[in-house]
This record gives sequence, C-alpha cells and structure tokens, in this order.
Amino acid sequence: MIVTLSHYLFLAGILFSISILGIFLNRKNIILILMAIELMLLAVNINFIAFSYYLGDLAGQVFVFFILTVAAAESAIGLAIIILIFRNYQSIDVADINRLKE
Amino acid sequence: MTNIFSVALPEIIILISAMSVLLLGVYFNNKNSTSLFGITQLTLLLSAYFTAQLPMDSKLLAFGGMFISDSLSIYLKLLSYFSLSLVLIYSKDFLFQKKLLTGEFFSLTLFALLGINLIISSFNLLTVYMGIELLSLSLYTLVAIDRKNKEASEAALKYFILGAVASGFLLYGFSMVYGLTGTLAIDEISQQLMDAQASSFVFSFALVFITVGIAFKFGAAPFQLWVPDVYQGSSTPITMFIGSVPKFASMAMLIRLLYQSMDYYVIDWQSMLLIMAIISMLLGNITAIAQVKIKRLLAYSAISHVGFIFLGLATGAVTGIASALFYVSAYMLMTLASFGIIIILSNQKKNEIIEINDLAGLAKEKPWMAFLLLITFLSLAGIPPTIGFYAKFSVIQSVIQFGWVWPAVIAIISALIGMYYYLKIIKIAYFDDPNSDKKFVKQQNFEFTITLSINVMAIILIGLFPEFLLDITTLTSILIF
Amino acid sequence: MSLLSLAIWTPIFLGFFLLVINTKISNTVTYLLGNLFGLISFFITLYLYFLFDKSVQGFQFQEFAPWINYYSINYHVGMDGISLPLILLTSLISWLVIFISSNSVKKSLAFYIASFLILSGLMIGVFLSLDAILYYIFWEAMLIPMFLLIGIWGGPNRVYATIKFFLYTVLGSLFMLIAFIYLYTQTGSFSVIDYYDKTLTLTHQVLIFLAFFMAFAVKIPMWPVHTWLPDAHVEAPTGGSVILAAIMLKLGGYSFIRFALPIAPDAAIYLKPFLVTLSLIAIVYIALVAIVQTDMKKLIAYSSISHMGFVTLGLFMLNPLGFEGGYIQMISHGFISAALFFAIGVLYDRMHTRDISAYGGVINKMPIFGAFFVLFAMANSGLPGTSGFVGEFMVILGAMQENFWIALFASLTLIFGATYSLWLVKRIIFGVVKDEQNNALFDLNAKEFFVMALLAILTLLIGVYPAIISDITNQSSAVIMDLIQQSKLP
Amino acid sequence: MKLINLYSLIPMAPLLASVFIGLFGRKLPKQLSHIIPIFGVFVSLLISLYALYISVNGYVFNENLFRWITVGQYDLKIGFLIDNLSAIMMVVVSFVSLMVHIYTIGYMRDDSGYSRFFSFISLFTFAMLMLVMSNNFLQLFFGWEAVGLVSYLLIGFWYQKPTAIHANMKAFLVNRVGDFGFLLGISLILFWFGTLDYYEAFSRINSLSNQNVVLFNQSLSLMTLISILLFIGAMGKSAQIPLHVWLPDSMEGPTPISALIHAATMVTAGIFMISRMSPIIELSDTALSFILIIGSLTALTMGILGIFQNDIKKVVAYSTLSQLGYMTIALGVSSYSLAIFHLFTHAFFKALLFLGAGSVIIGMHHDQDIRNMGNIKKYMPITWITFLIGTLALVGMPFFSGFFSKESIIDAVKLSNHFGSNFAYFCSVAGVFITSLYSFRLYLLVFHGKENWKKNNTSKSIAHHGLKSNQNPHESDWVVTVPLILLAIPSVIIGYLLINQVITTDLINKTVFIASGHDAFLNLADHFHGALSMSIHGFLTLPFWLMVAGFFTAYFIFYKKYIRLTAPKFINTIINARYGFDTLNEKVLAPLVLFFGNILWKFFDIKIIDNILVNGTARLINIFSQTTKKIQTGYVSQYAFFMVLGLLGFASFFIIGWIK
Amino acid sequence: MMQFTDYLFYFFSSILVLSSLRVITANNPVYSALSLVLAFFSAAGIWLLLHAEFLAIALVLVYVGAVMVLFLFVVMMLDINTETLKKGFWNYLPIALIISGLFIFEIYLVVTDKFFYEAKVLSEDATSNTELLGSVLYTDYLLPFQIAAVILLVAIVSAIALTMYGKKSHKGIDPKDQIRVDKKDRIRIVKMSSGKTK
Repeated sequence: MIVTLSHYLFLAGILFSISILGIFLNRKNIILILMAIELMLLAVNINFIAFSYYLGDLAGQVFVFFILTVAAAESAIGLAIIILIFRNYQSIDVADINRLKE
Repeated sequence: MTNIFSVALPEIIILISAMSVLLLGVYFNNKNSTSLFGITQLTLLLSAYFTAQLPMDSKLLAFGGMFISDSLSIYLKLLSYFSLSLVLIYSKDFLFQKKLLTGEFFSLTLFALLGINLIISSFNLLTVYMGIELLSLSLYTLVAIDRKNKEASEAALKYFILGAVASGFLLYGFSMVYGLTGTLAIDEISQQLMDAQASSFVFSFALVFITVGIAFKFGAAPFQLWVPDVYQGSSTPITMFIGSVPKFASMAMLIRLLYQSMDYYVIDWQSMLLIMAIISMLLGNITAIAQVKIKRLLAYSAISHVGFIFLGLATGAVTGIASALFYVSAYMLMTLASFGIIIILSNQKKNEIIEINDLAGLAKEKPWMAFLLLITFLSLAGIPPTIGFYAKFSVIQSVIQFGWVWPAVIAIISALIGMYYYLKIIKIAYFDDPNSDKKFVKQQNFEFTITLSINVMAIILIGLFPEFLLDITTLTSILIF
Repeated sequence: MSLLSLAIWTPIFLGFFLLVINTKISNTVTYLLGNLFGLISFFITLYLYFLFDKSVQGFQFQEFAPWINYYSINYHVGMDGISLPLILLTSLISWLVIFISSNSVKKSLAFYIASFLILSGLMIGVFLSLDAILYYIFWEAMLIPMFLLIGIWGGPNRVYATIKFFLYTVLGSLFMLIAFIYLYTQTGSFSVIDYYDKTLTLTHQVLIFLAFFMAFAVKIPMWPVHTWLPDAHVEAPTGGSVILAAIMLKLGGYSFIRFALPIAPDAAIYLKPFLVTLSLIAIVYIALVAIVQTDMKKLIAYSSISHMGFVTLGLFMLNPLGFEGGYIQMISHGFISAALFFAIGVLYDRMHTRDISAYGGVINKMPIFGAFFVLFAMANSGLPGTSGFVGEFMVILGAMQENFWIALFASLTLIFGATYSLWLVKRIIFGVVKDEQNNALFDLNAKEFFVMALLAILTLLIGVYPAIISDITNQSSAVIMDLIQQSKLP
Repeated sequence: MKLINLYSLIPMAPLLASVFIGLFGRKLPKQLSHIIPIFGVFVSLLISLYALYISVNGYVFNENLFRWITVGQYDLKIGFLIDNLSAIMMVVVSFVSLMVHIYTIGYMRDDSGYSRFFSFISLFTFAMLMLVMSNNFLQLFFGWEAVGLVSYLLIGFWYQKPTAIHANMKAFLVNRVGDFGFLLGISLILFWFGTLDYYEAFSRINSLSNQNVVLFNQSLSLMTLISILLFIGAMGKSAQIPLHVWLPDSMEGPTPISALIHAATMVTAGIFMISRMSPIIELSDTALSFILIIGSLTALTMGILGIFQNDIKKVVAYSTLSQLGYMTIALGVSSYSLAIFHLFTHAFFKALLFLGAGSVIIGMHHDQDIRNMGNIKKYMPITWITFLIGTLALVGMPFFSGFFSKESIIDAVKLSNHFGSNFAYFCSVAGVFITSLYSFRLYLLVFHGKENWKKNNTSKSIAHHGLKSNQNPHESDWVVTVPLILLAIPSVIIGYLLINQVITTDLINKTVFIASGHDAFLNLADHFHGALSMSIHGFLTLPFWLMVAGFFTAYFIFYKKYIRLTAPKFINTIINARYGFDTLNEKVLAPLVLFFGNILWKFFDIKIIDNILVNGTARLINIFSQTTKKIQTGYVSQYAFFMVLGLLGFASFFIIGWIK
Repeated sequence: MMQFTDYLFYFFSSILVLSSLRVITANNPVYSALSLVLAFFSAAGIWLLLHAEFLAIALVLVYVGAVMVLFLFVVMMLDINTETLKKGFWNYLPIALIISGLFIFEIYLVVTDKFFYEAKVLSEDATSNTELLGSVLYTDYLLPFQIAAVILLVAIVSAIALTMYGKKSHKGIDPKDQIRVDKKDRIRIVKMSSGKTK
C-alpha cells in the first residue's frame, strides 16, 4: 500500500491512543505517565510534520520545534514534582497519592 | 504594523520585572519581602498604565501578526492586573507566615501573568500554545511551592499530569486544524474555513480536541476533575490565584479560538459549550452540597460559575460574549472576596479555616467580617442587589434573547441548588455558636481589611449600578469583531 | 417631592443607621430610636394616604429616573389604589412589630429592629415598583433580612425552616425572572406599564403566567407549595411571624394583581379551572389540616394559608366582586393574622410554649387578652362586622357569579374556619385554669394592649365600613379589571 | 330630626351602652352597669313603639344609612326597612330585652361578670335590632351572625364550666352550618337579582320566577334552590331538625339569656327571615313543603323529648324547639302572619316561662333538677302564678295568647293543600297533646307535691348549688318578679287583642307575599268570626281535648305516679340519645373531620408534599451530590480516564452525526 | 506501487508502535524508558521520511540525549518497588482497550477521509531543512522563540525551587547571614544586681 498522509495521521492516532491507554493503565507509576505524555506529544509532532510535508509549509515544523523545547521544560518540571512527591510520600505510586478526594 | 515595543510594552515590563524580582529575591530574604511586593505591585501598575494607553477600538498586530492588542486584550489584561494585585495584597501576610513570600514566588507569579497576557494577546495557535505552557508551568510550580505540604505536592502532580494531557489534546486539535487549513494564524484560519476548503466532519473532530483543551483550562465539566483537588491542595493564596486570574486567559483563548477563528463552525462548538455549561452548572452545584471543606466547596462553586460563563458564550453572539465578560469580571470580584475572607480569618497557622464549620459563630465574634461574607456569598448565589445577580441576569438574558428558554430554566434551577450551600455557609457564620477550639485571628492587617471591605462594597455598588461595567463589556465584545 | 422614594428608603437608611450606631448606644435608646424610625416611616405613608387622589385611575406620585440604560431598567416607582393600602399596612405593622419587640427579644435588639426597618422599606419597594427588575430586586432582597430574622431569633428548628423558606421563595422568583427577561426580549423594556400593552399568543401567555405563578403561588402560598409557611411561622420569632403573615404573603397576592393577571389575562382565563381548584383545595383541605393542629402557631399558619386561598380564589374569579373581595381579604388578613400572631407571642413570652394543650382557662388570668383573642378568633372565622367577613363574603359572592359549586366549596370555610378558630379559643382561653404554669400568666401590659387595641379597632373599622378601602382601590381595580377583561391575543 | 337618625338610635343606643359598659364596666360603680344598658334598651323600646305607630299608620320606611362598599356595578348599603313586620319584631325584641335587663339585675347580682353580662345582652339587642330592621340581605346576615356571636359569648358566659364552653362552640358551629346555606342563598340572590336590597330584589323577581339552574345535572328551579338555602339558614338559627342540637345545650348559659335569646328573640330570627323572604319562598312549592315537613318533625319530636327532661330549663328549651316547629309549620303553609303572630305571643310566654324558671332556680339556689323541687307555690307565689299563666298560654288554653296563635296555625294547616300538610296536621295536633303533657308535668312537679329538696340530698352532691334540706326557697326580688308580671300580662291578653288584626286585617299580611293558590291563610280568615267566638269554639276542638288529655296524663303518670311507664328499651335508648343527633355529630362527624384533617396533614402535607416532594427533592439532590462526589476518587489516572471519556463522547457525538 | 520509502515507513511504524506498547506495559520503568528511546529513534526515522531532518536529529539529541537520560536518572534515583507497580493492570485492561479501540476507530474514520487520503505533496523543498528553519525562527517566530526562552527559564527556576532543599546538609556558614547579624541575636544583656553585698 502506498503511504499517504492518512497513514502518517493514523500512525499518530495509534500513538495517541497508546499514550492514553498508558495514562489510564499505569495506576501505579507516575513516571510512566510522564512517558506516556511524551508519547502523546510525539504523536502530535508526527501529525505536524506530516502536515508540514504535505502542505509544503514550514510552520508545522516550527511548531514541532517549539513543542520539543516546551516538552523538555515540561519534563523537567514534571520530574521535579515527582521528586517532591517522592520526598513527601516516599512513593510514586498513584494509589498512594490520593489524600485529596473529599 | 505598529511599533512592537509600544504594543507589547506591558509584557516586556512584566518580563523584566519577573527576572529582576528573581534576582533580587536572592538578596531579600523572607523577612524583607515588602520591597519585592512593592516592585511587583509597581509592575502591575505600570503594565496597567501602558495597557490602558493602547487604543480600544483598533486592532494592533505585532510580532508578525502573532500578537494582537484589541479591546478584548486590553479589557482582560487590565482585569488580570487588578485581580492579581488584589491576590497579592490578600496573600501577603499568609504567605509571609508560611515563609513562602520569596523571590521565586513573585517571579513565578509574574511569569504566570506574562503567560496570561500572551494568551490574551496571541493571534496565532503557536503563541496560544506557548502562552498556555508558560502559564501552566508557572502554576504547577506555584501549587507545589509549599514543598513540605503533602497536599500541595499532590495537587501539583495532578494538575501537572492532567494539564499535560489537556495540552496534548489541544495540540492534537491544533495539528488537525493546521493540517486542514495550512495555517496557524487565527484570522487566516477563519478565512480558510470561510472558503470552505475543509471537510466539515473532520474539522468538527479537530474542534472537539480544541474545545476540550479550552474546557479543561476553564475547569468545565466533564473536564473539571482537577479543579477540586487543586483548589483544596494548594495554599489558599495560590488557590485564589488559580481561581481568578487564569480565567481571563481561558476566556480570551475561547474567544480567540472559537469565535474569532472557528466561527464558521459555530453550530458545532455551540452545542458542545451548551452541553458542558449544563453539566458544569448542575454537577458543580450539586456536588458542592456534599462538601465539608471550604476550598473544595468553592472549587465546585467555580465549576458551576464556569458553567454559567459557558452558557453565555454558547450563544455564539456578541451579547453572549458581553454577558460572559461581565460574568467573569463579577466572578473575579466575588471569588477574590470569598478567598480574601478565608485568608483574613486564617492568618495563623493553627487556626486556618479548612472546613466550613470553622466559620461557626463568625457573626458573634467578627460581625463586620460576617457581613462581608454574607454579601459575598449572597452575590455568589446571585441574590440582588449584588453584582452576582447581574452576572446571572445578563447571561440568562442573552440566552433567552437567543431563544434558549430551557437552558435558562436549567440554569436557574442549578442556581437554586447552589443557593443551598451558599446559604449553608451563611447559616454557619450567622446562626451557629462558635467552635470552642477554633479562634479567629485577633488582630488584622489594616490595609488588608480595608481592601477586602472595598472589594465587597464593590460587589454591592456595582450590583446597584452595574451600567458602566455592562457598557464596558458590551463595548469590548463589540469591538472584538 | 419624591415621596415614594422617601417611603421606600427612609426605613432602609434608618435601619442601616441603627446598625451602624448600635454599639454606641444602650438597648433602651435603640428601642426608642427604632420606634421613632418606625413611626417616621409610618407617617410618611400616612401622609401619602392623605395626598392620594382617589378619583385618579392611573399611577400617582410617579418617579422616574434612568438607572441601567443598558437593559432599559429604570428607577420607576408609582402608587395606585392597589398599592396604597398595602403600604400603609406594611409600615404600620412593621412599626408595631418594633414597638412590641422589647418584650421578647433579648439578644441583639438593634439588629432585630434594623432588620424590620429594612424589611419594611424593601416590602414597600415591592409594592411601589413599576419596573420589573426594580421590583425583582426588592423582592429578593427582602428575603435576606427575613432569612436572618428566622435564622437568628428563631426556634430550635430554625435553620431548616429558614433555608426552606428561602429556597422555596427563590425557586419561584427565578421563574418570574425568566418571565421578565422573556417579556423584555419581546418589548425591549422592563416597565410594567409597557407589559400591559403587549400582545402575546396564548402559549406564551400561559408560559409567562405559569412562571409568575411559580413565584407568587409560593409566596401567597397556594396549595401544594405551602409547606414552607407552617415551618417558617413556627420557627420565626413573633415579629417575624407577624410580618410574614401580615405582609409577606400579601406580596404574592399583590403581584398577581400587578403582574400575572394583567399581563397574561387570556392565560388566566385559560388556566382558571386549575387555579380555582388549587384555591379551593387550599380553602377546604388546609382548613381541615388547621383543625387538627396542636401547635398554636401552626394552626394560625394553616389558617393563613386557607385565608390566602380565599384571596386567590377571589382574584382568579376575574370579576370585580371576587377581585375586590380578595383584595380586602388581604388587608383584613394583614390585621387579623398580625393580631393573632401577636397574641401567640404574648402567650409565648409568658409560658414559652406554643403547645395548645399546655394552655387552658387563660381568660381567668388574662381577661383583657382573652377578650381580644376571642375577637380576633371571631374575625378570623369571618364574623360579620369584622374585616374578616368582608373579604370572604365578597369572594363567595364573586364565586357564585362563576359557579354554584365553587361558591359552595368556598363557603365551607364558614364552618371549618369557625371550627378551628373556636376550638382554639375553647382550648386556650376558656375553661378552668389548667395547671400551675397557667397560674403564672399575667394580663397584657400597656404596650401589648395598645397593639391589640389598635388592631382590633382597625379590624372592626374595615368590617363595618369597608368602603374606606374600596374607595381607594376602586379606580385602580377598575383599570386592572379592564386589562383582565380585554383579550391580549394578537 | 330626620327619621333615619331617629331610627338609627334604636340599635345604636344599646350598642353604645354595651361598648361603654364592656370597656369600662368593671371600673365603674355596679349600678351604672345596669342603669346605662337599661336606659339604652328603654330608648330603643320607646322609639320602636313610635316606629310601630308610624308603620301601622301605613308609612313604610326604607332608607339607606350608609354605603358599605361599592364594587363594580354593585352598591352594597346599610339601611333600615321599617314596616309592620319589622316594627313588631322591634317592639318584641326591645320589650323582652328590657324585661330581661331588669330581671338580670336580680338574677346576676352576685356574679363576677355582672357588667360583662349587661354588655353582652345590650350587644345582643343591638345585633337583633340590626337584623330585624335591615333592608338588605347583607345587614340581615350581619345581624344574623352577630346574634350568633353574642349567643356564643353568653352560652359560654360561665367559661369555667366545661359543658358551657362545649355548648357555646357547638351552638356557633351548628349555626354556621345553617349560615353556610344562608350565605349561599344570599350570593345566589346577588348573582341573579343583582342587588342585595330587599325591595329591589323583590321587584326583579318576576323575570326570574321561572329561571332554572342546573345542579347535579338536573334542572332545578332557581327559586327552590334559593328558598331551600335560605331556609337552611333559618334551620340553624331557629333550631329545626337536624340543626336543633345546639339549643338544648345552650341552656348552659344564664337563664336570662335563655329567655331572651334562646326563646324569645334570636331563635325566631329564622321565622322572621323566612317571612321577609316570602316573595321568594312563595314561588317554590317544593321549598314550602320542605319547610312544612321540617317544621312538623321538629314540632313533634322535640316535644316528645321535652317529656323526659329533668332539668327545668331543658324542658322549656325543648318546648321552645317544639314551638319553633309550629312557627315553621305556619311558614310552610304560607301563613306568615300566623308564624309571626305565634312568634309574637310565644316571645312573651316563653320569656315568661324562662324567667319564671330562672326565678325558681334562684329560689332553689341554682339547683335546676325538677326532681328536687315541689310545692314551690307555697314559697314563691308570684313566680307560681306567672308560671302557671305561661304554661296555660303555652298549652293553648283558650283565651290565653298561645291559644290564638297555635289554634290558628293548626287550622291553617288543616286548610292547606301543600304537599305534606296532612302530615303536618297530624304532627301539630299530636304536638298539642305532647305540649300539654310536658308542660303540666313540669308545672306539677315544680309547684305542687312534696318538697323534694328536703329528703333527696344524694343527687345534689353532684351540683355545686342547691338548697340544703333545712332551707326553703323564697320569693325573688322585685327586679325579678316585675318582669314576670309585665310579661304575664301580654301572655294572657295579647292574643285576644291582636288575633283579629292578624287574621282579618293586614297588620302583618301586607308585609308578606302570598302566591295565589297558597290560600290557607285567606281561607282561615273566612272561617274567622272574632276572637271571642274563636275562644269559645276552642273548647270544642280536638286540640283542646288533647290538651286536657295531656294534663291528666301528666297528672296521673308523673305527678301521682299511678302508672309506671316502662318504655321498651330501644325507645328509651332513642329518647336518651335524643334521637342520636348528638351521637352522630360528636361520635361520627367530628371524628370524621379530625380524621380527615389528620390524614391530610400527616399523610398528604407532611408525608407526600413535605417529605417526598420537598425534602425528597432535597434528599435526591443530596444523594446525587454524594454520588457525584464519588467521581472524585483521588486517582489521577481515573481523572485522565474521565477526560478521555468526555473527549470521546464529544467526538462520537459528531462522528455519529456524520455517519447518519 | 510501493516504493522503498513506503517499506521504510512500515518498518519504522511497526517498531514505533511496538516499542510504544512496550513503554506502557513494561514491568520495570527502566525498560519503559529504554523502549521510549527506541520509539523516539523510530519516530526520528519517520520524520526523516518526511524531510524533517533537523527535527529528527533534534529529537534524537534533545530527547534521547537529554530528556530520557533525565528520566532514567530519576527512575534509578528513586527507589521504586517494581513488584507492586503493575498491580491492577489487568483489571483495567478490558475497559481501557475498549476505549482506545473506539478512539483508534474514530481516528481511523477521520484520517481516512478523502481530504487526507488524496492529499499530495504540494512542494518539495530544495533547500536544507535546517536552513529554512533557521531563517524563520529568528524573524517570523521571534515571539515564540522568546517565550520558549522564558519557559525554559521558568523550568529552571521551578526545578530549583521545588527540589533545592535549603542548606540543611552542609555545615558551612552563609556569609550573608553573618553580615546581617544583629546585636540582639548574639548578645544577651542580662540585668543583674550589683555584686556588692551589704
């Protein structure tokens, strides 16, 4: 089958779903959730780059560039928060972190 | 193209100030934070001044059309400065006692404000995204900044994860929009859609992702789940901050993305907004009834108010925007007052107001505070003659004018349900006897009390004479297009 | 001179003034000042009565000031024959409540008195507003002092009662607000007078009428949305009960006259069977319920509902007799129920119970009180010569013009009304002194005597010469009747 | 002075006296408490006599005093109509009232409520005068209810007596049942006639005489409906079966008011009212028959009960009921004049009997049980004589006033051809026997025979009052005896004097309307040949012999006790239960009302409306609240899951829309 | 007719999907992180197919080189009990699969729309991808670029603010505090009665 834009988009869609699946399934480890979020961003990036290629427009790539930058910053903060959590809870188990519910 | 410098001057001031405060913070420790506080307030004043200099009635673009200054941005920015200023006044003593009044705090606050300003002024999907991230990252940190507090770190984590997921949704939507229109600029998207190049159904799909992202930032149901936990977990001043200022950014984002760029698909997002409005109003108000912690209760209350704002915006009409703008302004005053009262009563660490019952006997011990609380919560409940009444009134009016009577009926029924828990708070403050183990703070900061009183009086005064605010919001919303 | 504004705002401002200065002055001064303020506001309304021109059909003393141009909301007040007696009633009863307050209120007297002053101003505002939103604001704002009154000075179950009262009322009024906003989108105005001229289709009229109905029926209250009233009455302090019964219930009736009927007359005709049925249920059913009450206040509260059933029955007959009868019934009930609640307050102050079975042979210890109580009980059961009769009589006359059976069911009140009133009298007033506690009763003091005597005189005056009211209302009710009788279908 | 102002004085004088005494009586010297009301009533009497004089001379006064209310096209006014009918009533009312006032001085001398009592009876006089002088239905109803109020107050005058306060409530409520019908009648009149003024209403009657209304899906003559409703009012006030139950109980009140209110004046208001309404009543034969049958039943059955009473006042009370039945019978045969005439004579002799009984009661130190009396004639001669006169008048001894009125009624019934007149004739004739029986039983047991209070002390232990066995009754004061004498005189002669005017001239008849065909009264006039001839003929009639038979029956059975009557048990039960009306009311109706009240309150109001609908909604919301609260599990993965669900929901919403 | 690049696409895609699945299913977080690295590598490959050379390299450099190392570092630093971490995984799998299945189905419906399916590459850029990016980044995209800088600053500030726990551990004395020291912090003036006794 010849690869079309749809293929790229579908690939991104699958990645997106997998990341969602990951967020939902990983009830135990916050770091995995962070990784799943990275996957989600990757899916978006694939979308952007595919569109950028097919549209012949650079803006998509620029967007991806910034997403990469921001994602790195986001990871940094996310990991900082995880470290904080670990210090406070001695765990990064999602199940342990639910003092806030009512 | 206008001079970049003049258009973005407020943002530049904020950025410079944020960095200076960060540096100065190293030299001023917690005890000496008054100067940092002063610098921050001065920044807000200066930004407000320069923002007010910009013309309301024209659209000034900068940074290659990515940055816009129009009536909406001016109005919302001024509101942001104003409310942030109040937030800082209310938070000062509390944070000081918790040793959180550091350079990082002021700096992150200003970065958040910068993010808000950028969102408000962005005219490009990319800048919207960048603004959101700047705001969000600052907020995640602010929530977690009370490091030893387990609740705070948990709140930060939840906020972070869900926020990141929401950003992912938003980005996915952006990517689809980009793919369908080939552009990121808001006005061009609108133009492209007008030319009907995109397949309606695919675009609706993208629209869902974008709307969900916006709804998350607003905290509208069913994307509200972070709101109660984050409100409860954060320190009260941070909660107050999260509860008030970012709403303006979300408001701007919604108007820019849905009204200005995707107005062609008004039918689609209208129905989504309406559904979310109704779910938010009902869910927020109903769930609030079962709450015992006051911040959590206010969180659900916030959800229900967002429902009202969405209801106004769902009309897709200029009057809808005007009513939503009015509502969000009124809500700002009310929410600041309500948190202000909680903070002023819980300045001491061991006597923090956490549960609603901690307010028992307020009327006997502090009649003036009780009166302020009465007015504020009546306003939140929408009882005239307070601003909260006109907020609901204007929304319902615009909804009915649009021909939606049943949503209006649902809105008032949910408002009625909401009244129950507002009354419950008033009841506790007025009718119950004081708790023996809880003592309200004896001496209060004078400027705090005065500011709070003025804030609450404004609720009544604008309630009695709402016209100028109605005119401003209407003018603002007319000039957007 | 803007007399109407004076009538509205004087008590409100004086009330706030009292609140502000309250920490500086003693209870006695507070009491005296409160009375002075109450009297001032009463005399303003009395002055209005003397200035009122009975021969004019429209609104008098109108004041108009633009307020919120954005929604064309104006500060528009005006008085006609329908509002005047109610204003007089409001300011008089409010003053009496303040006058008697020193007997029973021990805690935060200033707040108590101020609440009543503010409340009375707001209620006068409701009666005078000619702008729907102004009206609505007064209507809702009025709930706040009442909410606090019941909640702070009320009985053991006060929280339940006051929240029930508040939510019940607000539920209705929010629907009313929707109706107003709808009318605004139709007429572009919030002026009541503009609404009168607006033609509407039957469906719209019915919906608007029902929205109004939600608000007013709760307030009056009509069956089956009446259950807040007994609770509120039982828990409210004496003054609160008096105001609630004497004036607040009238707001519903007044609003039917001012809004629901003239704005949606065809709907009123269309819904007449429904409305009349509810009114009759209120009259008969509630009277039966009143008979079996063991709590004095509840009994009188239920009797109020039953009497208000007469008001609504009269109004919904849509003929002049019923209309005037319903109206006079409102005024009359204002005096009689006020007196009865005052009387219960007198007993409660002495014995601290409202249980009927705790009393007996009160007249032995309190002959003057007993005499007044019998008089008001008789008035309550509609004895000719008292004001209670006039309204009932005319409503029955009006009902007969409509249908024999309606009149017949309405007339059952002659029997049931007498039953619960007289049985109450029998159990409380007559007989031998029941027990030791009753021995401790002492007769009315000068203040109580004054209040009771004044109300007795007014009750008899209206009973003997009801023209004193009908002369005021005649022209205005003719206008309203005209509006009702003209179809407004497009 | 304008006549209207003069006439206004008639009711106003007692009213002012009443209000004055009521307000200040307790603080004033005791003498003023009776002087002022007596003066007031005396003024009324004088002007009433003047009014009678004017009216008899042919001037019918009809003027309005003031406008009560104006509503739409209706103008309701208060005013006076003074014609012969009302003038006679005014005279009766004010005269009997004056007598009772004077009598009360003696009777109530030691009562703590002395001034209150005078205030009440003056108020009553006012109300009764307003009733009879009224020229419209509104004022009639006012007076109607006002007398009811005073009756209520006076029956419960001794408010510490549980029986008294029970009786007064009962009286008021039963009357209210009557008023219920009355008020409906009035409202029908206003609706159809467009006015409440008597004359205006009567003048419009012709156009409506054949009007029908539909009730229960059946067409019914309007006049019948109105008449029956009005008569229901009369039934309450004039104590006709089944609304008579209050009258015997009303004897709980002090004796003067039994005389004034429950014998002479108030209870006759119904008779008066129906006579006034004759233009309406006459148009309905159904209503007349209804009236006739109710009256007959009352006359007979209530008389029978009188035989079995041991309370002196109760006997007289049942006698009153029975006599009211006679009056009603007269109404039923369209002989309004006779009804009024009997009312008139009855007022005197029944007041006399009551006051005499009262005098006896004073003598007996408030012991009312006739079994404790006997041979009182020895101690109270004036009371004895006057009481005998009253008794003879009551039983219809020829030449006494009661004879003329009652005999005429019986004759009229005989001549009548209304439906039910045969039954009425039987009842009225049998009633004569019964009347005689209980009257003489009472008379003999009280005034003759042994002095029972001396031996029979056991039964007195219940009563607070009563003579000790070593005491003797003694004659009452002049304030008691003078009224007795003054009432005895008309009881003897008034019938003889007036029968001619009543029957042959238009004294009363011109104020009433008799439809053609209802000519019992006219025929009676044809048979009438003067008072003397009638009296003499009276000795030959069946009623006379029945009366004599009654006397002997009483003499042998109750006085000499030759025959011990042992009635079958069920009859005893019926008699003791007074035909079960009280049982019906108190054991069935009242509990039924309470039952319904409780059901409506506890089940509908509290359970359904409050608990299920109101609080149920609140509870439901609370349950919702608790449920929605549970969504917030605290697990961040689940939050994300819900977000995804929301997203998917919206996406599916559009995709499904697209697929369709 | 499938070309070589198409095969490459399928190759990279399979690796990408499989490694992504591995990321979310691995028992040990270290495996997950390493799988993620693999996923990034394959994604970079796909980006190369799409002529986004600079971004592909940046992805490898920035993500694999920096971010993932950070991840691994944190994973290893925090002492995580790997045994319990997967508890409850299977309980939620069915519903999660249903949801993601539905999601993928919907995305499939959308992306196979003919608008996308028939899309043609509009212009093949001749110049270097990096150069093009570089030319717009500092001109047209000045504002986002600045914001990106601010965001990175915020990230730095945040990371420090959140994880820097005072100076509890080391015993050094802060010169700042020494300079700021106040008299009353050091010297306690005690009033004493004079030593002279009578």
